[in-house]
This record gives sequence, structure tokens and C-alpha cells, in this order.
Amino acid sequence: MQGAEILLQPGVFPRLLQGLWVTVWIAGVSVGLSIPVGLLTGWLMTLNNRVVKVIMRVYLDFIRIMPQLALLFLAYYGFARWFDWNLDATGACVLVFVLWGGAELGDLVRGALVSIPEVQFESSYVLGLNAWQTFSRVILPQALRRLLPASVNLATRIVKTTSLAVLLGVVEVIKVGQQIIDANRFQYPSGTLWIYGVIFFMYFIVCWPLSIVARRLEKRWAND
Amino acid sequence: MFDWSFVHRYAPFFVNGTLMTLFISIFGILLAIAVGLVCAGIELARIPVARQIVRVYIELSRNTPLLVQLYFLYFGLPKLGIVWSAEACAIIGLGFLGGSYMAEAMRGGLEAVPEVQRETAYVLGLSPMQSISRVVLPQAISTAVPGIVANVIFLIKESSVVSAIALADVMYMAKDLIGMYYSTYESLFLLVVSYLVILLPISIAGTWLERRFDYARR
Amino acid sequence: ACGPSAGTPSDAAADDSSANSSSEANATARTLDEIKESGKIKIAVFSDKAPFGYVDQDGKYQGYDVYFAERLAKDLGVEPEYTSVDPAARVDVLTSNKVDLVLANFTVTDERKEKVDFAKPYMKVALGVVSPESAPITDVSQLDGKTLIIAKGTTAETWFEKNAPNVNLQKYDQYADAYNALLDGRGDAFSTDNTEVLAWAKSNPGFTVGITHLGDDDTIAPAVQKGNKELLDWVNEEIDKLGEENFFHKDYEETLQPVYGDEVDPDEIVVEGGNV
Amino acid sequence: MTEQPALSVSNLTKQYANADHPVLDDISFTVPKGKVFVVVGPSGSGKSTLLRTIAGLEPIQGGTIALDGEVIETGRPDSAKAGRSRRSSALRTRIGMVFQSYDLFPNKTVLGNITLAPTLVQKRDRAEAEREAVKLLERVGLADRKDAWPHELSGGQRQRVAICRALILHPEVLLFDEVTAALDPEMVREVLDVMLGLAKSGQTMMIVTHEMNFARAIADHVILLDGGHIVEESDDAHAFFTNPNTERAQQFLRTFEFE
Amino acid sequence: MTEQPALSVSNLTKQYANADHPVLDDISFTVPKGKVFVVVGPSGSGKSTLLRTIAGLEPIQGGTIALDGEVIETGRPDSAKAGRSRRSSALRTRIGMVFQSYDLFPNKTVLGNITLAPTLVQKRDRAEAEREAVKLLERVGLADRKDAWPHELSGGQRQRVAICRALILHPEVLLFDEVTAALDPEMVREVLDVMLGLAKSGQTMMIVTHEMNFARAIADHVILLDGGHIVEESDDAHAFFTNPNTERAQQFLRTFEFE
Ligand SMILES: Nc1ncnc2c1ncn2[C@@H]1O[C@H](COP(=O)(O)OP(=O)(O)OP(=O)(O)O)[C@@H](O)[C@H]1O
Ligand SMILES: Nc1ncnc2c1ncn2[C@@H]1O[C@H](COP(=O)(O)OP(=O)(O)OP(=O)(O)O)[C@@H](O)[C@H]1O
Ligand SMILES: [Mg+2]
Ligand SMILES: [Mg+2]
Repeated sequence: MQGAEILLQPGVFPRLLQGLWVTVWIAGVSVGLSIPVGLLTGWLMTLNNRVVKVIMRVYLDFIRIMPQLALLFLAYYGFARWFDWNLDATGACVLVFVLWGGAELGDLVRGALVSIPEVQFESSYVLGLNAWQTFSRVILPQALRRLLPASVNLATRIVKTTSLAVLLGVVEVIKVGQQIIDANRFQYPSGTLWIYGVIFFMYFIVCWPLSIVARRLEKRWAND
Repeated sequence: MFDWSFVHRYAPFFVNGTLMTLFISIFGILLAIAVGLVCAGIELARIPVARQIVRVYIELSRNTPLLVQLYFLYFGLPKLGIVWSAEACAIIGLGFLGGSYMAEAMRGGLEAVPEVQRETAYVLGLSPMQSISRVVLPQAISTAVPGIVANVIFLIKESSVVSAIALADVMYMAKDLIGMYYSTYESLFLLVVSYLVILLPISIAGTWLERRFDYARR
Repeated sequence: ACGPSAGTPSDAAADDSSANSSSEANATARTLDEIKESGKIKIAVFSDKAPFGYVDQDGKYQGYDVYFAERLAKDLGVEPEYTSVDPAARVDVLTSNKVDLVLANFTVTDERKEKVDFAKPYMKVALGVVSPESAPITDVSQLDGKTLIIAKGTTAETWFEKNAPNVNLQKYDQYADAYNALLDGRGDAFSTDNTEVLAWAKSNPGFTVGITHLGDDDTIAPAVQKGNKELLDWVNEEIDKLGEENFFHKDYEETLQPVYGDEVDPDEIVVEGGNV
Repeated sequence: MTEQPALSVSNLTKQYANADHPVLDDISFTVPKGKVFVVVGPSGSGKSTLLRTIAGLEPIQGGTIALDGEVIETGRPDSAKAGRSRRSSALRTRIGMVFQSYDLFPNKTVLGNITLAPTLVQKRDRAEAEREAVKLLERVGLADRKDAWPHELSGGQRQRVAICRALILHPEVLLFDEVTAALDPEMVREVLDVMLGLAKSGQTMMIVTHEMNFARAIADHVILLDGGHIVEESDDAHAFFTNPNTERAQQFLRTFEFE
Repeated sequence: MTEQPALSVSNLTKQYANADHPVLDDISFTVPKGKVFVVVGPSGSGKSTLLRTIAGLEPIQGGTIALDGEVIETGRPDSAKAGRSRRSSALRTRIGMVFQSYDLFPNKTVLGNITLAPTLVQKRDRAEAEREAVKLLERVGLADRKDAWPHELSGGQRQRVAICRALILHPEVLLFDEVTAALDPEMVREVLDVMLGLAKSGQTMMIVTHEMNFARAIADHVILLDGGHIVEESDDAHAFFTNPNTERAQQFLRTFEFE
């Protein structure tokens, strides 16, 4: 295949990897921050307070119905002006992914909490455990177990969605790829094919193990 | 600050953008459903080699972003002499991405039909075709519908990235107006409204559809 | 910028100290003093518009705009920190104070003047249209009913939207995408600044600039946030000062000459001391 | 000369793929017409498997199964991995089966469940099939639920509908596999009462059950299955349940007694 | 003078929120120390509700519940919508309960399940608690499964572990709510055998069951509940089960007999 040599050019692969690192960094930070946000929203969603319920509903539905790209635009262009926030593109990405990841994770947390059978609370009560002991020793460990596979899947989705960062001008793996394509246009006219091909597989190599882990966890804990 | 006359003037742009978004989404979703059916069929029938290919396809499709898939199709493939129009790339991209999600929803539906249902159909004398059309499929659909509806919404949302390959969808309009007239507020407002107009009814219809097919509650 | 950066590897390490952009809770521009204090000036440039602003094979920003930016930073006694922008984002990076200065082939227009403050020009342009040699476009009327490739947020977009309603515009976010589209035959021609298309056609055999001068002669200038008079004045002074040493001709020789060769008269492009 | 038996099983051997010994080992018995044949035995003894082979849901590796004197299944040693038997639709309708798990089609109403096979397989007239369905529903006390959906019924009601669905095909033999195991006691009673009624009406039945009181009351013939063998066989249900011959049977029945 | 009863319930009235009449209406009885008190009755008669009010899982609207002479629960008419009773941890450990549905904590091993409450609530030494746990597991025949996870156990094994988990707290009264209803017959037997053993060892127990043979064998005292009332009460289980006094009880017991 002609043109593949572009990949062997000095600096090409290291730069792509550097771009990939930006992608992974954004995804990693977003996932990390989504966890506390998700736990909090999940807990809020189980509360029986009407106001909280409505607020959480609107938050969840809005985040879910808007395309992530639209949310990114809202955060990048809108927030900076409305709230006088100075978010750079990377910051906007992290903010959106945390709000989005937090909402999705929150719904998972809520689902996991309500799916714990009532008899688990009742056995704990009869055995004399207090509310905190019941939550920390019985309910939470079970909820986390139910939560983990779906959360790993969510992480995969966040990694994939970081690709949109390029459309805000973040210099991540796709943008680096475009720069390389541009800089090598004359020597390697078909570089586009190879660079985008490599980026395609880079995403695959980051996401695939996560998918496998999620599936394993799901299978392993299916019958518990 | 907020310029209503701008909103008024450029709303028609967003109507066109909405139509483009719908056009791409509808064909992309139809393709995804077709791909999903074929894949689910192959997996359930356990056709040897095809099954492995389906596996590889599903992993590739699920673990890569649509944007990169589109760049590859739109800018990459021409270097091999394959030039597809932006519309074709977008529809194929959505179909490629959505196919694996649809396949999973459909397979889940088929697998959720308990074996005893097929056995009962057998004992009652139903032919394999009758068993599939009268017993298995209707039940499979009822379990698959929520997943399929979720995928439809997911794919419409994903279609927002087709603006990157110069398709004039809703997202494209917003970026274009921001770039030309620096009317950020108004454009973002129209953007949000357009997506609400597209997705809210579908979301509500989806809920209705799920209820409609929920006769399988046991 | 928060987070790591892949565009300017040399800057990545220094980034840790500069989480300031997102912690600073307002969108008003930084003063000259604040810039000096931070040791960095944030400049928006193109990363895919050779030879004006691009990233070379080593991952370094290069080009006519960047050459100027380096000098500005040097004279201010700070390090430049580049942000890669798409054409359409150039106004917003300023209004939302994501950068201090835009040096991204920013053509001065009336609409833009309402949103940002332009300093004195350092380049002049008109629009040009590049097309395949096999089907050259030499007049705008030839484009009727045809597809013209455009980068979003450029003056070319505005001009064609206003003056050529019968042309189908195919718009891309990024120059790189637009060029690729032209190469793959997705449109009949591509229009942007004539300086740009001339340079590109030179290095892309099979393409010709059939229209070299379209619309008004425009100027290209640095831009700062509206009202940031202090920085604006300083940049203007710099341009005056640099004019005296014929800086922009030097810039041309370093960055544009290798591309244009001798066919183009530098004075058709370069503006010294802000005097058109 | 005795009458032809409804069902006769000879030297039946069944081994699941990947298993190291047969689940059913050289089993023979006959089910006379109009009689109730009860199979009891500990969990895992092969009771369900026996019914499933007779229904054609599992291939057999040895022996034969004959319905009304006609051999409908012959063992093939290499069939362990084969799927269901390739019986004709008409043949399948001659043996009815009711399962432990609720097996009504959730996408059809009560009437739809019952009339599906007669109209589709036997090509009977819909109106006629519905008339018979309603008669059957009356017999099991559910005539007023004919338009209900399965999920609207209690477990006991569902099992009674499942019985009607099997009966409408006029099967020569009706197989029941622990049809009350998943039911609450009250519902157990309503289903068992329907089965007692069937027995009285002369329906040939093969019943797997853990309800010993019920088995004693309904059985004309009992076998005790254990480890794939018939351990004890009796024509006298009362004698079997009060005073079995074998040690194994005594031991098995003791699990249902206290003190 | 008779001994203090382990548990005494007086005029207990329970009404669920939104219900138009009480589930338990003015119920009184006493459970003597060391005796087995069996509650039978048709589905929906309030048996589970009765045990749940005693365990503190449901508020009561009238009457009192006393444990070893001390009143632990007093009815409040406005409490229908209140949650569980606010009993102290220590008080709760004095009444044990085993549920119908498997209620082991799936995130803990067998030993972890049993030692959780003694170490956490009673602050007992872990090693000592584990020693006792192993002794209890030996008693129910599961010493070798002490490190297994709940999902690795059969239904019968899980229920036996649940019994150990309740026993380790040395409850004064142990409540069983149809603990064998979801089990296969073999497993039913292994669980009931454990309960018979407990009865012999003098554990005070209140048992709701549908196994009449078992009830007859284990009961010191029986009540038949119907529609929230005690319809018949007897100190002589044998007499109650063979020849009850009331028409309602005769009718109820007939549902378990066949001809
Ligand atoms: N599909 C199968 N593949 C392999 N082995 C099986 C299969 N089905 C059942 N078995 C095994 O065959 C043996 C008999 O099972 P069967 O279900 O016939 O017993 P059963 O007498 O009906 O028990 P139960 O009273 O629990 O219903 C068991 O050891 C079981 O594990
Ligand atoms: N949480 C609840 N809210 C409202 N009503 C309830 C609730 N729990 C039970 N009931 C009703 O109270 C009545 C008694 O229920 P309970 O579960 O105590 O009966 P039971 O005798 O245990 O029946 P079973 O033998 O089926 O277990 C029933 O009519 C039931 O519908
Ligand atoms: Mg069985
Ligand atoms: Mg109950």
C-alpha cells in the first residue's frame, strides 16, 4: 500500500500518541469527576422531595436529549458569556462530559439503589444494624456491584465522545492527525487514509479493553 | 442583548438544518436496522464464518467514534479512489455505528424469549415458521423496542457530527451563523430549540411505543 | 489552557502552572501587566493554514503569522502560548477571553469591527478562487449552480453569501478539510484569501488560481478584545516600530518566499508600519 | 386380549451430550388408555427428561416410543447433540404437554392462546375452535376470563388455561411436569382439582408431581424413578404410598413424613 | 404461678395505609417460652403481616406487643404511613426472623453473613463470633461451606445459613415466614429438619407455614388466621389437624386433602 510510509516518518507516531494522551486525559479526568457527581445525583434522585425530583428530572432529560456536540457548543460559547466564565476548549469538554457522565451515572446509581430488594433492608433491620451500617455494609456494596459494568461502558462512551473536542479546536489526536496530514500533503498525498485509519484503531485500542472488562464483569456478576 | 429579529430571520435556516438532520438520521437509522437484523440473524443462526465477521464488526463499530469513522470515509477513502458523497458517508457512517447497537437490541429481544415458549409451540404442532412468526418474534419485539427506541434517539444525536463533513444539518447552521455573524446567543438558542423539536416528540413517541408493545409483562 | 496539549509539546510542561485561564472567573481581557506577570501571552493562530499558520513536521507552530507572533512575544518579554483556532472561532476566542491576541490571518471587516478591536494591518488581501486546471474557473459567473468550497467564518464565506446567491457553498470548519475536499473533487473550486490560494496552487500541481482578485482589497490585522486599549496601543506601536526595520519583508522572505518564489511581488502582500 | 396401550416406552435410553452416563437407562413401561400414570422420584432422577423425550423435545439414544401401537421415536446412538425430534405437526398434536413454568404466550389473550394451534395447525374453523375453547374454559372455571391477557391472571389461572390449550387438540396422552410446583397452596388446589376432573373423564395422562397426597388420590399406576432407573412400579397407588416394597421407595416417601 | 411468656400480643390492630379495613383486627395471644407457635391460614389472611409487626417492620395502629413482659410496641392510630418501628439495635437483636425469599447478603460469604451482626451490633470479638458461627453451621450440616458465597449455595442451604445468622444473636423469639415455600421438596426437608432440631433444643419460635404435616409435627400451639381474625386456636396440634372444632378450620384443612 503506497503512502503507509507516512506513519514511519520521524515524529509522526510520537505526536499521534501525544494527541491520544490528550484524548485519554480529558476522558480520564471527566470519568474521575463524574463519579462523585454521579453518586451525588443518584442519591438525590432517590430522595422523595418533590422539588429535588423535578430539578433532577429536568437536568437528566435535558442532558440526555441534547447531542453532546450541542452541549459542548453551549458550554464553550454560551457559558463563558452567560456566567462570565472563562472556559477554554478543554475545560468546556471536561465540564460537559462531567455533567453528562454525572447524569448518566446518577441514573445508574439510582437504578442500582432501587433495585436492591426490600428484604435486604429488612434483614439488616431485624439483625439490629443501624441506618449507616445498613447502607455502608449491605446496600452500597451490592449497588456498586450492579453499577460497575454499566459504568465501565459509560467510560467507553466518554472516551469516544472526546473525539468531538476537535470541533472546539482542542488539539487532540484528531487535530494532530489533521496537522500531520496537512504538513505532509505533498510527500504523502494519501496520508489522509493512513492517518485517519491509525486514529480509528487508536480509539479502538483504548475502548476495546474497557468493553471487554465491562462484559466480563457483567457475566461474572449476572447470577449473584 | 438577545436579538429576536435575528432569530426570526434565521429560523428558516434551522428548518432546513432540521430537515437535513432528519434526512440523514432516517436513512442512517433504516440502514442501521437492516444491518442489525442481518447481524442478529447471523449470530442467532450461528453461521460459522459470518459470525466471526459480525463479531469483529460489532467490536469495531462500538469502540470507535462516529466522527473518526466519518473522517475516514469522507477524507480517507478517496485516497483509494472511493469517493462517496457527504450524504452517503453520513448515512453509511450512522448505519455502521448504529448497526451494532441495533443488532444487540434485537439479539437481546430474541434471547429474552424463554426456551419453553419455543417448546410449547413445538408441542402444539406449530411449524418452525409459525413458531417464529406467531410466538417468538412478537415477544422478541416487545423486549427489543425500548432498546431500539433508545438507539434511534442516540443515532439522531450522533448525527450532529455530520456537520464536520459539510452537511448542512442543525449543528452546521449554528456554527455557520456564529462564524458569519457572531450571533452566538441567538444561534445557540435556535440550536437547542431545533433539537428539542426533533427529539422531544420522538422521545414521547418512544415511551408510547414501549407501552404499546409491553403485552409481554409477566 | 488546562490539561495537556499536543500541539506545542514544548509548552506542555509549562502548562501546569497556568491553570489560570479557567480559574480566572471573568471574561474581561488581561491587561499588559497581567500578561507580563504571567510570563505568557496567549495568541490564537491557525494550525492548518500553511504558510501563514501551521504546525510543521516537528509539531512546532510556523508561518507568517507565527513569525510575527514570536517577535511580539519577544519584545514583550514573555513566552508565546498558541491556541489553535478554526476560522469561525476567531471572534469568540477574544470575546470569551480565551486568548489575548488573534494573529490568524484575520481580515478586517465591518461586522468584525463591531465585535473586536483591530490593530494596524500587517498584510493585505483580496479573495482568490482556485480550481482544477482541467476545469478552471476564471469568472464568478462560471460558478452559477456549481459547488464552491469554503471555510466557515472566512471573508470568502461572507462575500459569496452576499454577492453570489446562485453558488452552492460547501462549508468546512477547517482549512485542511476544505483543501482535502477540493483534492477529492467534492467541489468545483475553493475560495479564500488570494494569498492563501496562490500559495496552495503553487505547491499543488493540477490546480490553478483562475480568479486572483475578487471583492474589495482588504487588510489583515491583529485583533484584541473590544476595549482592550492598552494592548491594542502597544501592538500598534510595535507595528510602527517593526515597520522601520522592514520586519514584515523579512517575515515574508522567511515564510512566504519559499512558497511563492519570485512570481509574486512581496509588496502586493506585505504591509509595513500599518501603511497600506 | 388386552386393549392397545395409549403409550408404550421400551428400553428407552437417554444421555445428554457431554454427560458421562445416561439420565434414563433402559426404561420400559406402558400407559394404558384412559389411565393416569404418575411418576415420582427425587430431584434429578430424570422425571422431566422422561416427559420431554416422549413429547419429542429431546432425542433418545436407545429404545422406542410408541403411540397407540405406532412407533413414533426410535433411539439413535449418535443423536445426543441433535435438536428436537422431527415429528410431523399432526403427530405432535397427539401428545399434549403442560410445563412447570408458566408457558402461555404473553402476546395472545386467553382465547388466542387456546385457539392458536387448532386454527393454525389443524386448520379448524375459528368460530368452532372458539366455541370449544369457551367450553373448556367453563370446565376449568375461567369462562369469564377468556379475553384476559396472561399477565392479568394468577399462576393457578394460567396453568388452567395451559391445560385448556393442550386439551383443545384432543391429545391421546397429556403430559404434566410439576405443573403446581411454582404455585401458592390455594392455587395448587384449583389446578389439581382440574386434573382430578380430567382423570374422571377418562383422559390418558402422565403426571410428574411432588404432591404425594395428590399422587395417591389420582394415580392408577405409579413408578418411582431414581438415577435413571425405575426403582419401583405399582398398579396399586394406595399400597405404593402406604407400604412400598423397596427400601429406596420407603426412604423416598419418608422425606414427606414428619415423626 | 405460670412462667412469663416469651412474647405476648394484646389487641393488636394493623391497617395498611389506603386500606379500608384492618389486616389484623384485635389479635391477642401469647407465645410461651421454649414452645413452638404455628400460624396457619389461607393466603392474604395476614400471617406475614403479623410476623412483620412483631419484628418491628410494620407500625401497628392498636394494641401492644410485649417481649419477656416488657412492652416493646404500642399501637398509634396515626402510624399507618410511618416506616419501620424505631426500636433500638439491642432490642431488635432479641427477635430473629427468617424470610421466605432468600435474604442472605450476596456481598458476603456464609461466615461474613453470620458474623456481621454480632461483631457490628453486639461488638463481639470476631474470632469468638466466627467460632460460634462454625458451630452453628455444623449443627445445620454446612460447616464445609463456610467460605462459600450465597450464589454458590442451593436454596435450602441458603435458608439454613439464614437460620444460623439469626441464631448467633441468641434471639428470645425466632420468627419464620414460609421459609420453605420457594424450595424444591428435598430442600424443604433439610430446612424443616433443622427447625425440628431447634424445637427440641427449646428455642422459642413462631412459624408461618403451608406444610401441614410439618406443622402438625412441630407445633405446641396452633392458630388459624382468617381475614385478620384468629378463627381457631389450639394447644393440641394433633387434635387441631385431625379434627378441628370450627367449620372454617375443617374447610381450610380440606384444601390439603384429596378424597
Ligand atoms: N439440557 C441438559 N443438559 C445436560 N444435562 C441435563 C439437561 N437437563 C437436565 N440435565 C441433567 O439430567 C438429570 C435429570 O434431570 P431432570 O430435569 O430430568 O430431573 P427431574 O427428575 O425432573 O428433577 P426435578 O425434580 O428437579 O425437576 C439431572 O442430573 C440434570 O442435571
Ligand atoms: N405493604 C402493603 N400495603 C398494603 N397492603 C398490603 C401490604 N402487604 C400486604 N397487604 C395486604 O394485606 C393482606 C394480608 O397480607 P399478608 O402478606 O400478611 O398475608 P399472608 O397471610 O402472609 O398471605 P400469604 O400466605 O400469601 O403469604 C393482603 O390482603 C395483602 O394484599
Ligand atoms: Mg423436573
Ligand atoms: Mg405471607
